[in-house]
Amino acid sequence: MSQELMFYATAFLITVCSVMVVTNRNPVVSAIYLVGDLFLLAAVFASLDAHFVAAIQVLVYAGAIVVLFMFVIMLLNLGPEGKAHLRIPAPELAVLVLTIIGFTTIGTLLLTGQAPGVGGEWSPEAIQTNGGNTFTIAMVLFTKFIWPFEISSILILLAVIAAIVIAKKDKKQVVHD
Amino acid sequence: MGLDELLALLKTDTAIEIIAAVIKILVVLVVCLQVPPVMVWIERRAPAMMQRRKGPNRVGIFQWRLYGLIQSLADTVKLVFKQEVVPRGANKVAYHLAPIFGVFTALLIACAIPFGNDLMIFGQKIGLSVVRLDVGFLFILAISSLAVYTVTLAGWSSNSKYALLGSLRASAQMISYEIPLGMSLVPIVVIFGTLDLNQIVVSQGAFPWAWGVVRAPVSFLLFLICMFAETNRAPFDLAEGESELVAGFHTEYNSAKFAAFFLGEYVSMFVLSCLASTIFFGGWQAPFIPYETIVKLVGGYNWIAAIIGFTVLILKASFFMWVYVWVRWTLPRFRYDQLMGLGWKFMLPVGLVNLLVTALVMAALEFH
Amino acid sequence: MISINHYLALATVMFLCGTLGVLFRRNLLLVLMSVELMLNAVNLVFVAGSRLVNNLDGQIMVFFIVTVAACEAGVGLAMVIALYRRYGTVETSFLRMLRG
Amino acid sequence: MLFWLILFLPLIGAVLNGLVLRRASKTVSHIVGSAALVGAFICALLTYLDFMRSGGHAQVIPGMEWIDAGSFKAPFNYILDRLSGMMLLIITGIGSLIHIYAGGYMHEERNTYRFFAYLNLFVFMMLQLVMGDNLLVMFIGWEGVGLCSYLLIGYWYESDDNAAAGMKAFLVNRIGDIGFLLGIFLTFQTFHTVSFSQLKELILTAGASLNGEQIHAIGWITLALFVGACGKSAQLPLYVWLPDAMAGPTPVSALIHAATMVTAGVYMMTRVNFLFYLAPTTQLIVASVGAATALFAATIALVQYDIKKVLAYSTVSQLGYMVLGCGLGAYTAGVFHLFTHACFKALLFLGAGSVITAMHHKQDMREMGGLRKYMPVTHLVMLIGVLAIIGFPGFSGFFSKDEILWKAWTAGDRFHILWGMGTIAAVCTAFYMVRLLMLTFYGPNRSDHHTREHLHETSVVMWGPLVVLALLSFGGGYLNVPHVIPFPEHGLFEEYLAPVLAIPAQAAEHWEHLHAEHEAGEEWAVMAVSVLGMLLASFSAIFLYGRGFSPLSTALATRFQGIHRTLSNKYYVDEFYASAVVLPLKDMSYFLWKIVDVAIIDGIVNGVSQGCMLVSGLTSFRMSGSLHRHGMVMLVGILCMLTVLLF
Repeated sequence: MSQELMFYATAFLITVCSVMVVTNRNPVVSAIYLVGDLFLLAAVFASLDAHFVAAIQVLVYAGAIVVLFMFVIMLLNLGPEGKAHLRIPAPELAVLVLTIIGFTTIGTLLLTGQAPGVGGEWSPEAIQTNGGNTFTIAMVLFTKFIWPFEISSILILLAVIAAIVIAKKDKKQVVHD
Repeated sequence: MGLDELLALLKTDTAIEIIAAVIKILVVLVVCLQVPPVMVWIERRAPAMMQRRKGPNRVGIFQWRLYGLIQSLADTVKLVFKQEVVPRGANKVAYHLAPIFGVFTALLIACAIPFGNDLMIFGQKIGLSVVRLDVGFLFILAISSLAVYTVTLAGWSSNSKYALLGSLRASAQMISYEIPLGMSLVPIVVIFGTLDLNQIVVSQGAFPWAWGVVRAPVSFLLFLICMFAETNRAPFDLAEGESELVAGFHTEYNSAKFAAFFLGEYVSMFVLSCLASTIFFGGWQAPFIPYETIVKLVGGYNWIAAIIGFTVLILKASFFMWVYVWVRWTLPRFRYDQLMGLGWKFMLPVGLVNLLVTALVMAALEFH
Repeated sequence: MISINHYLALATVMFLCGTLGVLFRRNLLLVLMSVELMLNAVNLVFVAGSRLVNNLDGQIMVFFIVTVAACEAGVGLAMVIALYRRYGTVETSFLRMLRG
Repeated sequence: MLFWLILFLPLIGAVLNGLVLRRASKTVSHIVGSAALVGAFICALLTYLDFMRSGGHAQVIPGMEWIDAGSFKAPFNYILDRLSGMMLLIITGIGSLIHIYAGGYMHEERNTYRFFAYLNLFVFMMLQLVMGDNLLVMFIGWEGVGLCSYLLIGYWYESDDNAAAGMKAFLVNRIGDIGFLLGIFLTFQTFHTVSFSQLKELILTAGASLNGEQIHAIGWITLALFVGACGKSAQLPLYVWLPDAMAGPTPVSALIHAATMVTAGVYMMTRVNFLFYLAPTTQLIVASVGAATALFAATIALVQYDIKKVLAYSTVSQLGYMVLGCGLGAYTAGVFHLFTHACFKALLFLGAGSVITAMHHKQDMREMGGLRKYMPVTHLVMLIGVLAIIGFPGFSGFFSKDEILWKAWTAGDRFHILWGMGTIAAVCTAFYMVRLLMLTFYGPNRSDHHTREHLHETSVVMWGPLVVLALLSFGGGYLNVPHVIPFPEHGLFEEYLAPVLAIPAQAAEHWEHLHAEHEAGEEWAVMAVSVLGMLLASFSAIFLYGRGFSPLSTALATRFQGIHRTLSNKYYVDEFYASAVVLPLKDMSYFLWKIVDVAIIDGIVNGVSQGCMLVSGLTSFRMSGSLHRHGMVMLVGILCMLTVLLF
């Protein structure tokens, strides 16, 4: 019971935060809500027995990515968003369509139920006996997913280089042409 | 409901769990909140001692001066009763959120630090940390990465140039030093093979030659440097370089919120000191006397052994707190590019090499 | 026990919020943040799915998604900075170089 | 463990020298380079003794998995048998001596870390080549030594000529490598394995069950492998790179282009001798090419003036002997000559190197003469080397060369011509080697005043290794004494190498003559012919050049001007290749570049893109450039797809 209460409370807060992220005019406040969103999501992950992913979620998303966003916002010293200069085609229609799709999906999802933990190799108990969530994830990651893992390390290296190259100040470049 | 029923209810597992949790939270909270006043006092008396002067020693209760210990109380009272001034153009939410966030993250980390071995009370096993996580290590890294927001939010929301510059500096510094911090801790995970902090303490044992500092000395040095950088303490206190930025990110803060920053800073210093003791110096293990021996010595009373362990941990952490103060009054401040260079060009490569060497050694040991 | 579908519903909400953000926000940084929101919705689906079928592959996918998201954020923000340097704005209304 | 040390000590030396000790002094790089090799030699010696004590049976040492694709397996396995064991000792032993010597030779260089790094790397690669248990690992070594050879030939890369010589060696070797690769492919296609030990077992146990198709394939395999051997061992059409390779430092010439790398072809053919035994036609080609090369190179060497060029052509000629031996099926003789040649040719090259050092890097023999007085030790060891190479009775070359000639004589009537060519080549060898000795060490000194003042014996670092090599050059021959000569032990080497050689049953008849009994008198006669020819040539050389250039020698050169010029210009082979191969290739490349690549391929690519631009230009007015509109359109697209997928 308490677990369900916790989930619905968290879900409600996540919904509120998500809405605030996209509707708030001020980028910094949006970022703060995004942090809240990610933090709460980590809690949801933990409730799904995914402790490692939850930790990673906070560590990387909240601790690094959003900090980077904040940092850039502060660096560019961005104020609240100005008035629209561009007409977006048929916004009402898009919102309508998306909302209809959303409600249909959510409705269908909520009406049908699917209990967690059917069959499968790694039930929470199996993971516990195998040496814990982190251990088991590491085991799977470094055996079955070793190549994707290595490739992702190359991806990160590339991203680092790309970020440096792109953001580096080009002395020859004319500012504000 | 009669008294008997109430007692029976108290003896159920859930009740014991809840009561234990409340006690643990209280202990951690009380200890952590006692740190800043003492530290404020030490930080004024210690340099006075080093510089052969007296330091604050006047404030006392009637004739008991207590070496000026009451000075902290007086300062707190002053700060709390000051008028609150919120700068114009400040973002209210972020402005009020920032100091709270600082205290919040510091206390959250404190939750994961084990201050004693598992206790058996009424047939129930209770881990002596507020939350017993099997990913405690990751939890600490994750939460400590959130500490940046305090600085960032405070600097940005104050609507002041000095604060913004200070917070830019501080956030870049904290992001940069988080990487070597993580790098310095990974070898520990490799060596002890667990992310559970209490497990790490247990496997270090009571004898100093098996402690983390002996097994991973490079890690310890890196961690020590990162400790200073992460808490924005001297010699890495560029974020509040008073000669350049007035007071950095908390320039525009005063009264109770300023006190909250103080609180957050000292608590996080304390928590990191506890962490250093836990990871590198055997945590609650008393040197040379194994836990089992202590339990035997006190006649099998687990809880007395736990209190001894707790005291040992506090003593070890106090040593690091002293190091903080000591370093602050010994080393000059870094220049900003030097700081970044140290982080990226020295600490990170050293951390990586350290990790590699540790992994190789562990592999070799396992091989044999 | 909470039905897995409720988690999926939550993910749907987050994903729709993200989509709307991408479609209607004019600040490039917010567009990127909305993308992060969408990615997180996907993460939630993966973790929930992983719990549903008791298979860890989903959680590992999250691990990879987080990696990719970090790369995306790094490169994306670098581009935002470069754009700001060149055009002095990060509002998409002003960035219309692809106009035919 | 010791075995891995042999392999990896040179690599460690190379890494240390090349990457770590780049700022170290010459002495340090010399010591590191030599220590790696001496260490490897000691390990090799211990391994070898252990191996022989346990009976000397071939063993495969498993290393690391490498390629494992379906039925194709090529692990890093290493083979230790009598052949590779011997090569191990030659490479590390002579390699150590040359490394020590090189320290003295390279003394005037500014820094030598690069030199010793390459040299150590070369030894590592050479060990890969000889120890590899399958053709692919051998190929790695094969290419590796080629690379090191290229790097070392062009060591003084500031000069264009040296760089060009390196390039030439590399390119000519490529032709051979294609042959080798084709051989590998064909081997795998035919036998589904490239491992030597498996191949040998397969061929020997298959017995008569090899069908005609397979025998046919073996013919092609051996031919392809022989093309590879031609490239590496500098045989007739592909020998042109070796004389030019003398541009490298002399220790390199001694180690790579005389003692070890160039014998790789011979080694490889011996390694797969069971295949070659099954292909008599290939064997005939091999023998003919070998004999022709021996004679051809020997005649060119007659008139060269550059001391290293003479030795280079001599090397080509001696390699011809080895190949001839292999072609005759007398692999023992070929490998034995490889061994003795490694000793005395390394000795001769190093001796020449000493002379060149003393002469301040002048290599022209017309400026030398009378060096005996100044460099007595060098003179003595060079004398031993010359006696060994010309086959003076009692010295090592006599035994090994004679064995090959005798096998040629007994191979059958149609092989008598090969014997004739070999004998004439031996006579030529005697002439030009004695000529070299005379022009360098005897007669009046023809150098200029400045050079003469500084003539002196080299340091012990340089002549020490020479003395060791001289002992080997003298004594090495007694390992394989022919049966007719009264001596306590006969044919030790033949006995030693017997387990490596395996004539498959179905080819036994064809090779019967190898073990046939012959009259002692016949063998004495064959021996006498070559010894007499050798003595005659030596004395005429002494007569012509003993006191510098005698008038008669000049007169002969003028009288037979046409021949002399042809020989001096090396039969115009380089010029022929330039006009027949290089120029057409250049023209074709130009055609491919300008017409095929620029006009056709680029034209198509650019045309497509221009077409796209043209077409998109027609529609691009609909592009608003708005991110949101793009997003919206994308969303609509996704929704359409979802609809299709769902219903």
